[in-house]
Amino acid sequence: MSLDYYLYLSALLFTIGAAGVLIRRNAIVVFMCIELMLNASNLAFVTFARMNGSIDGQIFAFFTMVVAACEVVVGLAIIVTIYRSRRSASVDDARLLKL
Amino acid sequence: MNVTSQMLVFLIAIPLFSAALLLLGGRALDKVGHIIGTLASTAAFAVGVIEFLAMLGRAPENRAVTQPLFTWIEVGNFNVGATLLLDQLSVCFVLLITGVGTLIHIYSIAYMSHDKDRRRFFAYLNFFIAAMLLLVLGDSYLSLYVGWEGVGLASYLLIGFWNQKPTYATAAKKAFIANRVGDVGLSLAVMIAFVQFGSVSFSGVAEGIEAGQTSSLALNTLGLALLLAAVGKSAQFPLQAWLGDAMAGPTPVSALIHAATMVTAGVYLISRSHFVFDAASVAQLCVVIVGAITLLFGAIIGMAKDDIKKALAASTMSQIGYMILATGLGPVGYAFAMMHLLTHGFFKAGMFLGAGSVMHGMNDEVDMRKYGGLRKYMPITFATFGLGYLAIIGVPPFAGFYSKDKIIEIALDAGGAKGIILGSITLLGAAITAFYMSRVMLMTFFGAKRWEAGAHPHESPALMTIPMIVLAIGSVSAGFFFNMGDRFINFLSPIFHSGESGHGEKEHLLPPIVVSALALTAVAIGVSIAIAKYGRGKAIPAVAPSDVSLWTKVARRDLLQDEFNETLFMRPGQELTKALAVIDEKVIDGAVRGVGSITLDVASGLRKTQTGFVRSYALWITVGAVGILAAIAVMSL
Amino acid sequence: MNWLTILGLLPLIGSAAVFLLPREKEVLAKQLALGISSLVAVAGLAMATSFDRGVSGFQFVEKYSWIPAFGINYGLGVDGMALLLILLALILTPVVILACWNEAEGGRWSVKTFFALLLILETMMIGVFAATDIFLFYLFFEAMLIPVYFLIGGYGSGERAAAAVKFLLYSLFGGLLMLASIIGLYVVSGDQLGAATFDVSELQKLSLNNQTELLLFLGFFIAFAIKAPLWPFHTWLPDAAKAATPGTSVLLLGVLDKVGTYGMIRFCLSLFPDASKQLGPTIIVLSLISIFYGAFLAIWQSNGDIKRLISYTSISHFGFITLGIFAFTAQGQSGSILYMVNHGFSTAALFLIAGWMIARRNSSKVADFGGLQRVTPLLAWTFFIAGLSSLALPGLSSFVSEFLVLVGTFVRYPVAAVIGTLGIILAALYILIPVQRALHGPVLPGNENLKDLNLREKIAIAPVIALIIAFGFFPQVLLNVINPGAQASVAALNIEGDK
Amino acid sequence: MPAPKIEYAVLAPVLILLAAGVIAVLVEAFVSRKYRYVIQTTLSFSAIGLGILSVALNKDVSGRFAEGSVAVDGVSVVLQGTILVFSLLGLLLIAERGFQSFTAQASTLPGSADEQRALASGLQQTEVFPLTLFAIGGALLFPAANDLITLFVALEVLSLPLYLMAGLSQRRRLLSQEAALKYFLLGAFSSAFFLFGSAFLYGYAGTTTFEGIKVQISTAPGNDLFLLVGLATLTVGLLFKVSAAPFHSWTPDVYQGAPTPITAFMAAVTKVAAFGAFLRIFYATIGGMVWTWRPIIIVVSILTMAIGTIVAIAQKDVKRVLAYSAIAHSGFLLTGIVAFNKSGVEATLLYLATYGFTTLGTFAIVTLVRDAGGEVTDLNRWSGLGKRSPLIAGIFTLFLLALAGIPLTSGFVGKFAIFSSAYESGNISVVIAGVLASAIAAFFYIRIVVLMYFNDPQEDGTSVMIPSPMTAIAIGVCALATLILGIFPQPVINVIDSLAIFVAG
Repeated sequence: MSLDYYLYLSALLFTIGAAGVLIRRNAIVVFMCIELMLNASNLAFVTFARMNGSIDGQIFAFFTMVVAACEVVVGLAIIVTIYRSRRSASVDDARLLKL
Repeated sequence: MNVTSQMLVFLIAIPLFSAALLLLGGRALDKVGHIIGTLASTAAFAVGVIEFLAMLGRAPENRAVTQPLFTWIEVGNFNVGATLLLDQLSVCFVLLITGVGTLIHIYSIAYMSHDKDRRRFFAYLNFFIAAMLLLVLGDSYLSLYVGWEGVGLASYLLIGFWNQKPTYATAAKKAFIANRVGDVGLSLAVMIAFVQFGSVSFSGVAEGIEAGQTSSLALNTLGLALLLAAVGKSAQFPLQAWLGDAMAGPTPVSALIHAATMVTAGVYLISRSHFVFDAASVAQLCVVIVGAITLLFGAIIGMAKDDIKKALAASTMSQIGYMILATGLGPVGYAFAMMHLLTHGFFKAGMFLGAGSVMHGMNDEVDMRKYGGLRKYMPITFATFGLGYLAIIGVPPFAGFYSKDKIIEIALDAGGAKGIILGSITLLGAAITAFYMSRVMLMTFFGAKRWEAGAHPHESPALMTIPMIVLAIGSVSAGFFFNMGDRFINFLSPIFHSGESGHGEKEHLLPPIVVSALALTAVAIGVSIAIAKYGRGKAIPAVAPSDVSLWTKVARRDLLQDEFNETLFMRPGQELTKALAVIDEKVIDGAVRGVGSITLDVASGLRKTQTGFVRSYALWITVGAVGILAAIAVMSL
Repeated sequence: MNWLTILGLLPLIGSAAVFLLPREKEVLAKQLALGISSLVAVAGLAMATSFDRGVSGFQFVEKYSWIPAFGINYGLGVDGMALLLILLALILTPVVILACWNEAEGGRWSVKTFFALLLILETMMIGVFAATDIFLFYLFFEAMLIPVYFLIGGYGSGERAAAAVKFLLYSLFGGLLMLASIIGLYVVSGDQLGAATFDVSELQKLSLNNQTELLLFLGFFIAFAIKAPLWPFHTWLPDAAKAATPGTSVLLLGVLDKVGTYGMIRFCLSLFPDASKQLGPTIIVLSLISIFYGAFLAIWQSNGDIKRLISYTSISHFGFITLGIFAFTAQGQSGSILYMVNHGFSTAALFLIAGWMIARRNSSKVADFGGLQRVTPLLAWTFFIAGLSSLALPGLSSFVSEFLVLVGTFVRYPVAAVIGTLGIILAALYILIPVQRALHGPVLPGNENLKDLNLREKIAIAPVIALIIAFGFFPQVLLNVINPGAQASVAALNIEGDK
Repeated sequence: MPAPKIEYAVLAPVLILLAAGVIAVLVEAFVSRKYRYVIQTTLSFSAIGLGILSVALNKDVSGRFAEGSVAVDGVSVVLQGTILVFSLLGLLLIAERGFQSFTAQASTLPGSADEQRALASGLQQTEVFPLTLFAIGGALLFPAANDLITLFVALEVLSLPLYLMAGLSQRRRLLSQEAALKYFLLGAFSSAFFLFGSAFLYGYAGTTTFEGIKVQISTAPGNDLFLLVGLATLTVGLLFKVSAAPFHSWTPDVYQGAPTPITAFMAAVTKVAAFGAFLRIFYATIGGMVWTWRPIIIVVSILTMAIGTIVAIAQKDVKRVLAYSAIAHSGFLLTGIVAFNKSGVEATLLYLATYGFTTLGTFAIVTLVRDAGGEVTDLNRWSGLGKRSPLIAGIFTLFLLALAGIPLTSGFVGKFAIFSSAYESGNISVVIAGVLASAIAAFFYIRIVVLMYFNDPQEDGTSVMIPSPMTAIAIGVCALATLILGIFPQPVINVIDSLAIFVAG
């Protein structure tokens, strides 16, 4: 089981996440898909750390988790305000700004 | 050898200054305008006479006199000085222009007395005199060109003098445009001269030709260009359509410009460039052909015209055809052309003034069918017109006989088939001239009165008859005076070196006496036909009969010259203009506006991609990402 | 003593002064503007007297470094051609101010702004002809558009805003193409001459490979072909001339369009000799098309609008100028430069008089005028003389230049010269037809009581008519100034077979 | 393992700003509402003042600090200086008291009773200041980052506050919240790409430091799959931040929705920071791969210029027009990246400086044109502004001419520099596209000038506010800068030339 399979998995996770962002309508689910893409990169980082034998990758993974956490804070705050003013968290309702 | 004199510039300056004075003077000069104009013309005539006498005083070889004024244009080695040249050829013209001009000025005082714009008329006449003098006194083709177009402008102003009538304004415009077509030829000639000989002055070009610097092709093109110019100005075939309509101008104008001076400018140009035509045989042949065609063309139209002025105009066209024909017959022809030009100047101007006084009497009626039996009511006009008539048809003692006869003679001597054809054309022309001139005489002065109601012809005042009388005397004596001992030929020989070829010993197709006899028989035939048709109480219908031969109908419409010009140039021109206007609007401007509207459409199209859906933006980002991935993959292969 | 900067600054200060006047003091503003522009004209003539005629290089040269990083310096200098064009501008501006005394009424802004804009335009005109630094030239080339844009858009008539925008965008597009070429020059001069420079005389030393030279030449040439409207790029001119006040059209056609042809000589010929020679024949064809195209459309306009007619005649005249430039002969070059000056006066006269006719009859359709010769003889006469100078009647100034251009072209391209000479027949048509429609014929109803020229108008038009006639007989006065420069620029092209 | 050596003096600017941010949060929490505004403003202005001072001190520093994670060299000094100056001007707009740009209480429901109560109380929540300070801190760190980790962290520190600030507008809160949502989702989405890219770059180079990657590229130029994927996805993240063509869709909506001072801040500061990072990554790190990424950047640049200029013609809203003009200017800036030579770096820095001042100025003026219901951004209602208040209209025309690149304005100097650097590098296609784009751009800029000067004002209550001192200073400084940089750019060019060298070549 060479380490490349982990990379294929990470790439797969990334594309699933991206597809989720495009397809799903609910803001929370879209946001979760973005988190999935971030974790895919985490997996890639850890695999590369193992391949290169250096721990930089793992350090980077920590940072991504911290950043992901901050993003959750900010993201959910925005989604909640949208939900409270519109009573729906659907991404498609937000189309006042167009053309 | 060149003798300089300070007087030449006054020839031009006096009339020019007086024209400016009269024009700028405004209403204040109305009462005295005509006198200033006439004085200016007489002063110019006086200067001309003084110069002429001074010239006679000098030995033949240094008779030419020049007066350099200032360098006009000087760029690189294109150097044109504004210098004036008076030699034997130009002195004839100067005297003709100022002499006949002064007479016509006097005539106009009376003729235009009722017109409130008389001052402006005299201003234009003086401007014309000045321009014509500049034309004949210029020492280079370019200064000739200035006079050339100046004269064109003067004729435009004078033909369109009463331009409140639209037809007269169109006639003026038509004349100017036709002259402009000719001027194209002249400017091309100047360019060819500059390129071939590096100079545009007559002497420079002459030396260049003698030195043989150029190819015959260049010389022939130069000759043809000069011919085109002459044709434009002297209303020769094919640019003759404007002369008929030019009669819209007052009669003194027709007398001065369209009989004596301007229309002969073409003959002057060809004679002045004799060194070109002598060396360019093809061009010379064309000159002869043009002369012959116009000769017949004018004569035929003359027969069909009922308007007295249009008839005289057609006859002028035909007589100038004679002169052009003569200039095309080699060195000897120039002198005879010149002589015919001078004599024609006398009798044609006289006849036009006669026609003017007839119209004056018949309150401006021009249709000869409304005249008849006027000889008793206008004796002096009848006498002077009659003498002119006798001169033009070439009755021996009168001027026309000497000059036209010589032209017929040298036409016959042109040698071989060419001589016979030309000779017969000139003889046929003489016959037709005799016919239509007699027709004019008979319809106007003889036969039953066909006046309109309220017409009571009376003799013209003295101011009009005196010039007519002087001109009549001229048309009687001029021929004899010029011909005595070939005085005129010898006077001009240094210019045209016609002396060496010795007009005497050349072998003749027919001895001179036989030629004169032939000419007289032709004239007799013409006169008798005219008398048969119009004389002895024949009833001349007041309205032109319509059941006439096709030939007469066509001749009445000026041999369809206007229709020809319109269908060939005017109408296609107008269509092209309309088409170009549409193209400019639709295609070019449309293209510019099109670019604008396309960008706007693309803009609103692209604007719609901004749907407002977050997911579509995300889609754009993914598409972009995939695009870049693919690009990098491709780039790195 | 840097004449040019002072000459340039005077109108600018003047325009500021005029602008600061209170809004309702209109007459004072006009008088002030007239005073300043006449003062500048006198100063210009004084400068001209101390111009040395024999030398072909730049005189009154000033050079101060401005942005050394880009090698840009504030370089001014005039040779014969530039001096005459500046003098043309200096003479025309007071004439325009005097002639358009009450033309600024219908504008969106106050009258004083109109005259302030005119004075700013005068500074730009001086600047654009005096600049020897290409960047400075480009600066004035673009900045010149703004006052004209506001003059047309604010004070014109008809759909003036659209015409103003079309004019601005067309010239701006041309300017940007030129910017691309300037950048190219800047970079190439950086490589070849060590320090990147914009000085015209320095840049002449560049040796460019054929392909880049062609590209750079096209950038400059198209910009100038738009400015001096050559055939395909001309559609903005009739609209702008129709919409603008006659005074603005005089400056637009009389001086601003000359920047195009001036640029062709100053920059296209001197910086890109090989490309000019290579494209010479094509440009000759374009000029001939311009001559005939402009003439035919002018004839067509004789049953349309008189201002559009005059602008089409100018397109035809510009065809002659470019024909002269790209014939590469001494006569052609001097002829085209002289033509620029003469055309300035003849178009100025035509436009001013047309403006007065329109002001009197307040309609600009040629058909509405009729029989003016009877009603207003002086107006009719000045229009007639201006028309004659436009159809190049010998004895008037335009004939000398047109003839020199044709002779110059004949030396190198005889066929083109013959075709060009045919143009003078059309010239006669497009002047005499409107003259007949407007001046001759019976007096149309509505024209009976038109007033003739008043004193102000006479004073305005008299110098222009006088100059037209004077330069007809004594063109050598101008040619002495033009010849050294023209001959030098043709010699620089070192083409064989030059007369 | 010795303790990591942190050179505090060199990192002072970033640290000052972030510390000020923290203090601002504390102030926000503890100080009573009445004094909060005064303290926050003084705190922020003094923080930026100190920041500028410390950057000036770093003038001749050039090296890698904080264990190689931050590179402070001439380029970063210039960038940080420009960022701080623009943040100062942006803050002037944000701190504007004359008219309320920000909602009293962000958490209240739009149109609800307690929203009215919060507004009535007149007391303004001032959490916008800490957010701004954090954003500035992130912006300062982003171009100076020398390590993938610091780069990612700086990106997030810069972007997250902006997502929130976009939602704080007082008028039309729904639009503002929608803008925040869009900006957040798309921002997070693109930073995911960015992260994925840096992961693969790390995988290829074995180290996250830029010089490590540079050495790896120069030694093993093999077209390694990891390198290619990493490069591609990293560029996507960066291009999004710079609002380049295919990734630009967020810009118009966010610029329109966000409160105008924040839009001004975003347009100027984030663009400078993003292009700073662009320069460092593309010039100093993956320079070796220039033959791979240059054609892509050329295509993107031409696409951006085209979309930016063409779509702007069809816009009806002032802020959207200026958003598309910002996109177009990103296109022009990308030509600086394409140039890939020393004059390219200088030209980009110069263009950023000139462009920043003009954009800030334009948005500042947009805040002034208001009616009873807040800002008027519909173009048709701007007609006749020239008559209503000639001074403001005059300055706005000056800014528009600068954006269009008319000579004698700073825009022209920037454009001239960047186009000549692109020409020098032989990429003439980009220059031609740039020239054509500016021709089209000229059209819609002049359309606004025509609207202001050649139409009559409609009587619909639109009026131009008399700006309070703060906005007046901001507009004045921007206008002056636009003119001076246009007429006498020489001193600024000298400064940039001397500093425009990356650390270790």
